[in-house]
Amino acid sequence: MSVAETTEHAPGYESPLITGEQTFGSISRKIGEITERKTTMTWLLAFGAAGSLALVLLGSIGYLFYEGTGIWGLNVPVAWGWAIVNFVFWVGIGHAGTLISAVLFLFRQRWRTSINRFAESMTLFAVICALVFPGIHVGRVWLVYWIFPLPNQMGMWPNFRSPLLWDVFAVSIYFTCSLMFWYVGLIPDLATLRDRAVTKVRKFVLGLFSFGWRGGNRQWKNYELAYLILAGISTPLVLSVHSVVSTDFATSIIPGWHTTIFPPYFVAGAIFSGFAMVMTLAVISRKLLGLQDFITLNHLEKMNKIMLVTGMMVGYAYSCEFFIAWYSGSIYESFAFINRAFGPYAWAYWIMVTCNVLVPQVFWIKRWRRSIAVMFVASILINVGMWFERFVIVVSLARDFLPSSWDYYKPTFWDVSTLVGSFGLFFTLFLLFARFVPMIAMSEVKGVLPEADPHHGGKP
Amino acid sequence: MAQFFPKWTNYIPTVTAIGGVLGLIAVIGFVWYYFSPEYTDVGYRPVQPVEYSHKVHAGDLGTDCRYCHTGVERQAHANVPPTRTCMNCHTMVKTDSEKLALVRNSYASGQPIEWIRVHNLPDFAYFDHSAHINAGVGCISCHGDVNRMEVVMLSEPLSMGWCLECHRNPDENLRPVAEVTNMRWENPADHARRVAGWIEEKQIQPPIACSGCHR
Amino acid sequence: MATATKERIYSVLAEFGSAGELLHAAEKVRDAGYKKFDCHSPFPIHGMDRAMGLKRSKVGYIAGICGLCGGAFAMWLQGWTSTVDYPLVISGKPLFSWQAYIIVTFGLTILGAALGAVIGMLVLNRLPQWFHGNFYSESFKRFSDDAFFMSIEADDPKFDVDRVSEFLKSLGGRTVEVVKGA
Amino acid sequence: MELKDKEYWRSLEQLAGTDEFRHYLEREFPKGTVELAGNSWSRRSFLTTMGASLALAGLTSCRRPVEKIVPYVTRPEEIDPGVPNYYATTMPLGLSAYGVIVTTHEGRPTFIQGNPLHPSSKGAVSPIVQASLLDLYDPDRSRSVLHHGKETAWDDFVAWWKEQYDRYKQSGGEGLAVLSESFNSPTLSRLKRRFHETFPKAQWVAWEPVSDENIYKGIELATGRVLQPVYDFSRAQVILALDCDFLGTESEAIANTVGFTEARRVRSRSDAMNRLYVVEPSMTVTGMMADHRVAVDRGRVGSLLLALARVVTARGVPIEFARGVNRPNTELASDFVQVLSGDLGMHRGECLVVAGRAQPPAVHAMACAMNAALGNVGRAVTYHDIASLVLSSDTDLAALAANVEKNAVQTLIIAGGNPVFSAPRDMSLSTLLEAVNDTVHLSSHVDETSLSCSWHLPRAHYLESWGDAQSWNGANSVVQPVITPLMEGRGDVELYALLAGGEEVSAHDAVRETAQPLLGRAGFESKWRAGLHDGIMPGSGPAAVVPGLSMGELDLADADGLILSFDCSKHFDGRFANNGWLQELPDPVTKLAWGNAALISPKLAEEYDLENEDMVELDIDGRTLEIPAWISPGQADSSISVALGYGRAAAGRVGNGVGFNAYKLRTSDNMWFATGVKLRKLGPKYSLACTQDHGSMEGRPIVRENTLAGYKEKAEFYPREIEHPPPVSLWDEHKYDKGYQWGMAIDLNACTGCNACVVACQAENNIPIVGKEQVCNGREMHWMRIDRYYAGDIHDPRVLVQPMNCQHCEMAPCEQVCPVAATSHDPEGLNVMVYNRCIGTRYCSNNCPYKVRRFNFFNYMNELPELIKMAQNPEVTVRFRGVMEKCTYCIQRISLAKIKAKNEGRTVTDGEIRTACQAACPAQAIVFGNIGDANSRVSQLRQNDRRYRVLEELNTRPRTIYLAKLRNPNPALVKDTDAKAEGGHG
Repeated sequence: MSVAETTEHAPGYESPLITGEQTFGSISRKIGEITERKTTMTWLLAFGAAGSLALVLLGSIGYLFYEGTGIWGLNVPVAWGWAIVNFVFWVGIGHAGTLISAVLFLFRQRWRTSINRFAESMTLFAVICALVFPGIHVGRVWLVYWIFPLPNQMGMWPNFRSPLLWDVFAVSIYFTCSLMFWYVGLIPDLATLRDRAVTKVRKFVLGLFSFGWRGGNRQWKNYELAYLILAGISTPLVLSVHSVVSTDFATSIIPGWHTTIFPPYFVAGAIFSGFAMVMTLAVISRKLLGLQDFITLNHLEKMNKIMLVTGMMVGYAYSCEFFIAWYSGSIYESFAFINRAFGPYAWAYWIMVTCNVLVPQVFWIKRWRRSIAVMFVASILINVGMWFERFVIVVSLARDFLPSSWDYYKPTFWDVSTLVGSFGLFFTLFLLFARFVPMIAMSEVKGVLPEADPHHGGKP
Repeated sequence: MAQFFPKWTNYIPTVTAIGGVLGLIAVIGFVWYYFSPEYTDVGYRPVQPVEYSHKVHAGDLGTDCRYCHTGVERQAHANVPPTRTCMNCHTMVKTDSEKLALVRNSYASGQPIEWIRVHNLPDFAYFDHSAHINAGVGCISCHGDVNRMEVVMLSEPLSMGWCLECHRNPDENLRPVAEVTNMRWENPADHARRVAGWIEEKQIQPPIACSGCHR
Repeated sequence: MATATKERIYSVLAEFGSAGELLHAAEKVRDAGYKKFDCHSPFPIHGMDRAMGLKRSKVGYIAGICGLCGGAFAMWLQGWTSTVDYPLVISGKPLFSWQAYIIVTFGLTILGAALGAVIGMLVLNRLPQWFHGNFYSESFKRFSDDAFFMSIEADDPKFDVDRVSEFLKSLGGRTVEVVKGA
Repeated sequence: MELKDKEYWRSLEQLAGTDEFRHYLEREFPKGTVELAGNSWSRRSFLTTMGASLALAGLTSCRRPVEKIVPYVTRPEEIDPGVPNYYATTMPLGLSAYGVIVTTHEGRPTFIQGNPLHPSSKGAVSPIVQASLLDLYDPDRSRSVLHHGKETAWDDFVAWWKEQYDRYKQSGGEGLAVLSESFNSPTLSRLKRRFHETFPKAQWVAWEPVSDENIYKGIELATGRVLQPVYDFSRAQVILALDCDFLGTESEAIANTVGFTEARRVRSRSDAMNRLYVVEPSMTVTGMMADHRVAVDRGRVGSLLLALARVVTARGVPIEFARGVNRPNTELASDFVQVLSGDLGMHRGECLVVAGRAQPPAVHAMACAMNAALGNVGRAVTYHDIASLVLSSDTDLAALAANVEKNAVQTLIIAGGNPVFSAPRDMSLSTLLEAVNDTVHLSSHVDETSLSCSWHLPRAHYLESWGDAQSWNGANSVVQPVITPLMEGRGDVELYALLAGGEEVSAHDAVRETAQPLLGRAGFESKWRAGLHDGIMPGSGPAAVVPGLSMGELDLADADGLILSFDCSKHFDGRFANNGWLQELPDPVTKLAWGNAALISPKLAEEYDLENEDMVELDIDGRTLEIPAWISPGQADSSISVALGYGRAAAGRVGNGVGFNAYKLRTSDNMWFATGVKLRKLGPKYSLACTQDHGSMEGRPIVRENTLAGYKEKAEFYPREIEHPPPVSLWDEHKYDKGYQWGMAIDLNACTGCNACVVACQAENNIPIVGKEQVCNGREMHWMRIDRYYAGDIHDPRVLVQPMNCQHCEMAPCEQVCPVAATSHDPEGLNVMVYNRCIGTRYCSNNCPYKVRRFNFFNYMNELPELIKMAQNPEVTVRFRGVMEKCTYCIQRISLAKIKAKNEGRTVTDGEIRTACQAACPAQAIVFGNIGDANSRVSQLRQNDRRYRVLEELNTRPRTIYLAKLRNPNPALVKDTDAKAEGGHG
């Protein structure tokens, strides 16, 4: 850490991707040990906390199934509430992972190697949290399988024109692909752990999951291409997923929803919030697990830059919405946006603007960009802001065309417990991952060491 | 680590792959057959409180369905006959038959006989007998060869898909209205031509849209 | 290591000092006309394919075909269900609203391609393959840590334990080991 | 013998005999009482999840649960299972009688519509008439005779009464008193006469908390005779309503609405239209229809009328009293008075002045004189001498109370009514009853009065009992039961006969006996049967009389200060408080459901710094009431209004503790309004269930209107429709050109916002009652709602109402977003909602621009007691939890009509299908039919140049079109803001 903290470098000079004089061996050791050493107290405590929150989610869902969606604050006109807000929020979080692992991979951004593993994992867990909501928010959960095109005695098929159906496909496919991407990347590292393993159990389990990987170049050849392809198709996928999610709103006719800017704006927002979440986790775990040499300040700084950019994209989208609302000349649209900023939900709107547009501006300043404290706080604020963005959008329902049907949406205890619970689920999964799976893609990091280059004259 | 897994483990992937595919097919087939109303419902033949034989009455004696199930051509429901109807004959015939004890009691006491429903549509599906009868759909199309049944049995799945089949192309199930209760009716050679005629004349267009059956 | 009786030889394994050395060794082995040999390294080594004289991977074709199948299936399913099997008037729109079907089609294309790529990779790599001769070697396991191995397998037509061992030594293998096992 | 061939009423009795039914009754009658539907989660069971397992039955491949078919033993020929029967009967309410036609399924009454042959209903219903159906199935109705709270049998009471009867016969009825409701029934008055013959010394008092006593007193004051006024609004071009909600809460509102809208209906630009002037303390249904409205508190209406009379007289139409009363000329709304007097003068013989029941007799006398002077008597108003009228009398009640006080009453029989709850508080009745040895109370519920009486007798519902009633013009109609009493109840006729004759008499015979002389011996049987069939007896009522005026002394005390006025609520005097349909029905003006409030004007609110839902204390010399305030634009600034009939303590599970009891402030000297009210703001807020939070249209062209004059110039309406590009679709639109194409047209010019359609829809379509908490959460289930918007100056607003139900858009936004195609279009242009396909994503509701879809957030139907489930319409699926629902254009009626037509080898004729809302509507504002047929009424209305589609610019192509509203203001009074009113909206 000390090294990185002080590293100042002339423009154009690419500072070392990882610090601390690492060798191939030291990498396998440092990363491997994390999963091998004895379970720490901190981990147990954290896991206990997260786990009990996850149980809160379970309880809330149980009660929901028993009573019906009425336990939430929903009403007509606001027939969608926090469930959908949380869904969109979590899906958004997921995006950073795929972006880092796929898009940056294609752009040959080699610094990604240090963070892509747990960014990907975070994607998986976020998407799992997201997938919970479309499932439970429907009125008759026991029939939710009807949205899949299964032959049945009714002779009925789903309606493929429905954005909600697109969601189901897009998100579940996104999950499957991310899972495969993640696992494929994991195979060589599992092999490494396997080969370090001493106990029989570890030998068996790791052996089993590493598929008997031998790191032969004949395998690497197919492996690399497959990985490249996955990266290649994940890129349009990740861009499409949140675009599709945005169509839930964009294809409707509700003022404030019916907006063509949504797809790009949602994707930008997703990456924005995703990076914020990665940042939060990275800052914590590099400290707790002593990964400062692998996740260096340079990595964090690069992520902060991306947050700054995406944050401003989102800000641009907000202002653009207003302009279009006015320019469209539609009284409903203009009312909807004035209502957002000054109506009953103005408080939510201004929280959103502050957190998403103003907060990231601190990253203009290099010192703050490289300050752990600043970026940690900022990342959390940004996540709050992005949650509120979705909230603001969903509750535009409260005031649409006919004033006679206007109403106000108030969350209930169960809305809150479900949201909190979903965080519990997320962190539970993340802690399990941090305990048992190599946090950093060892084979990839080795690949970016100078010694990895066959033409590197370097010492053995 | 030396060799940890024995050699045969290398066959596991192949085996599981093949097994998985076959298993999947098996499961689909299983659900397809066993979970379908054809399997779960068709053949439902509950024991009725009174040992009434449609075979004897409708088949051998050739009683017209509408003698007991009145009103089918006028109304949605086909009436289950009141005890009175049984007694119309059984005050004269088989007046002391054991089987008829319950019927006589019911008639005397005024306590209705509790028949067990065989042909049952869910509450959200509205079937109208009169519409079908007047279009010329024979009883047999939905109720099967009742005239051969000692105990009434569900002979068709009565599932939505099944209804739709006929609503989409009813031709085979159409006949002259006079013949609807005829259990031995065979479609004549010129069936197709006559069907065309009826469809034209009676404007038979079975609804496919939801509103046809759901209210 | 070679201890127990009636063991069979699986391969000859040579460790090299660095990615570079392994690369050069590979070229030699290739030129020597060996077919069944492989280079094991903790990470893919740039240029190794040419060095070993390997052809391009076929994973791409598999993925492509699977992707196309996925897409075609999706479009067919959506079209057939909503125009042929049960046409329903929805919002007064055409029965075959292909614009609306694009998204699912795209999704299944991606899914097909992804599955194709992964399964293709596994099949071509004969994975999972939990048992392999090289695993008899104690030192071999370091390939996943920081070691670079060259292995020439016993069922190579030109295989001969001594000649191969010699040859690998001559290529600069730090240690050369004959891998035996039951 | 009628009873004989109506055997089949017993079908339900059979059911009532089964154990399940008993069990239900037990289970449904815990002493601890909670709101039926709604928030009592404790009573919700696992049935929902059971529903799940049933829904999955196909999957779990288990056999379906065994179902029993229970046929009749001997099927009565009237009954075809599943085929509804229709019976004509009559609903008596106070002095009114509403002829109705009751739909029954297997003997269960399920729907009520007006009897077109009946002069008081003319084929339409009011919310109360429609909702009275639910009372029949009210599980809280008392189920047995109680003596000192202990269950006994009718026989015990009869035995007891026989003793009393003999005793009092000796004494000539000394110490015997009857307190009955007022009624207009030949049989009842015959029995009453008989009672007096038997007990000459006995006292019989008729009293109602909400009565038209003032009207009759006023007419007596003017003419010296007690006469029944009958209005024919269709013959009045200019109408002045003085604190008279003749379209809403006044008696005979149905007939009034029919007549009024007839004279207001505008078919083409050449049509004329009546003009309505309204003077009232608080906004009412009538006030919302007004062309000119002045908010004047109840105490000053008289002096305004006086001022008017003076001007009219001055203009050469001498009005008897105008000089008579010696009072200063008031300056109240002088320009209004000037213009109005001119208008009345110009329409002599075709105008009408009506005053409300809350106005003192003097005002009615003046109105009567005015009508006489303006030559309206015999035209728009006729007077009839109704023999069998038994009027309510406050003075008699006071006398009775006095007698009780000096222990002159040993036995008091309270035949109906709930005086302990509703009697003026200065004669604390509950304590008085203690003093009486024996008190008998006949009542449908064990209510406040029953609790302080020694005997309680269960009273039969009018659908369960024989009786008769005369409509306001004397036409005689029979109340015939359509079902045997579900509880132990007996009708008034039985009781009266018992009282008068000392023995039990079949009500049916008693009624026939009355009818004999009326119909005449000759061919009685056929006339009687015809009468039963038509719901109205052959031979009309007494001819109109033209009374001479003999003005008595009028005293007009002009009130001042803050005035509290009592209004009759949608529960009438509170007797319908346990009716869930009515409780959940939003007030036509305030849109408040489940409770009442103290209505105040925006100005008053400012003065006392009050907001909606602030608790306030009303204090009338010592008597206080704490009640939440509600700001109601159009309220007179000096006036506070509170609806009577709320805050019941013993109404039943639905009505208990709903709202606040205004009777607490009512004393015999201020029956309808109290002066010198002290208003005090209290700390806390109280949450009221309002179904419409926002009253402004925000300048959007939702309800569009124009003045008649403006319309005659040019067919354009305000707010102007939004400019939008031509509505072109990106795809080839679906063609709806074959077969029936259903559509609806709603004439906003006719609609009064009376809510009859809302209740009718609820009855027809098994719409659940969700309770206050759910309504507060914005989850009311009404498929049809009536939107109410204010326009113009908030201190003198115009009010616009708009029935809003599913618009059946041809390009319905709701459909494309449903992932499971649970809502789609059928070839006849209906936007169909398939409950069983719905998985409840609620996306359709979000995407509905009209927000007419309703979601079952809980399993509301399982909440209902089995008894109430009997009211359900078997032709409509009962919806379960997690399912979306909405208006279907009464698809069940459409399907049945289509099948019927097809079976008869014809096509459905125009008007053959009437939706429930259409059937109920007294204004005939709703027309439904086949827009594919160019000659159908609805098609023609779609050609009308007043037609427009709501939110047309969205290109959803609604099948429901609206006809713009027209007002007919007097040019002399038009403010610029009114006519070109865009700016005014919002």
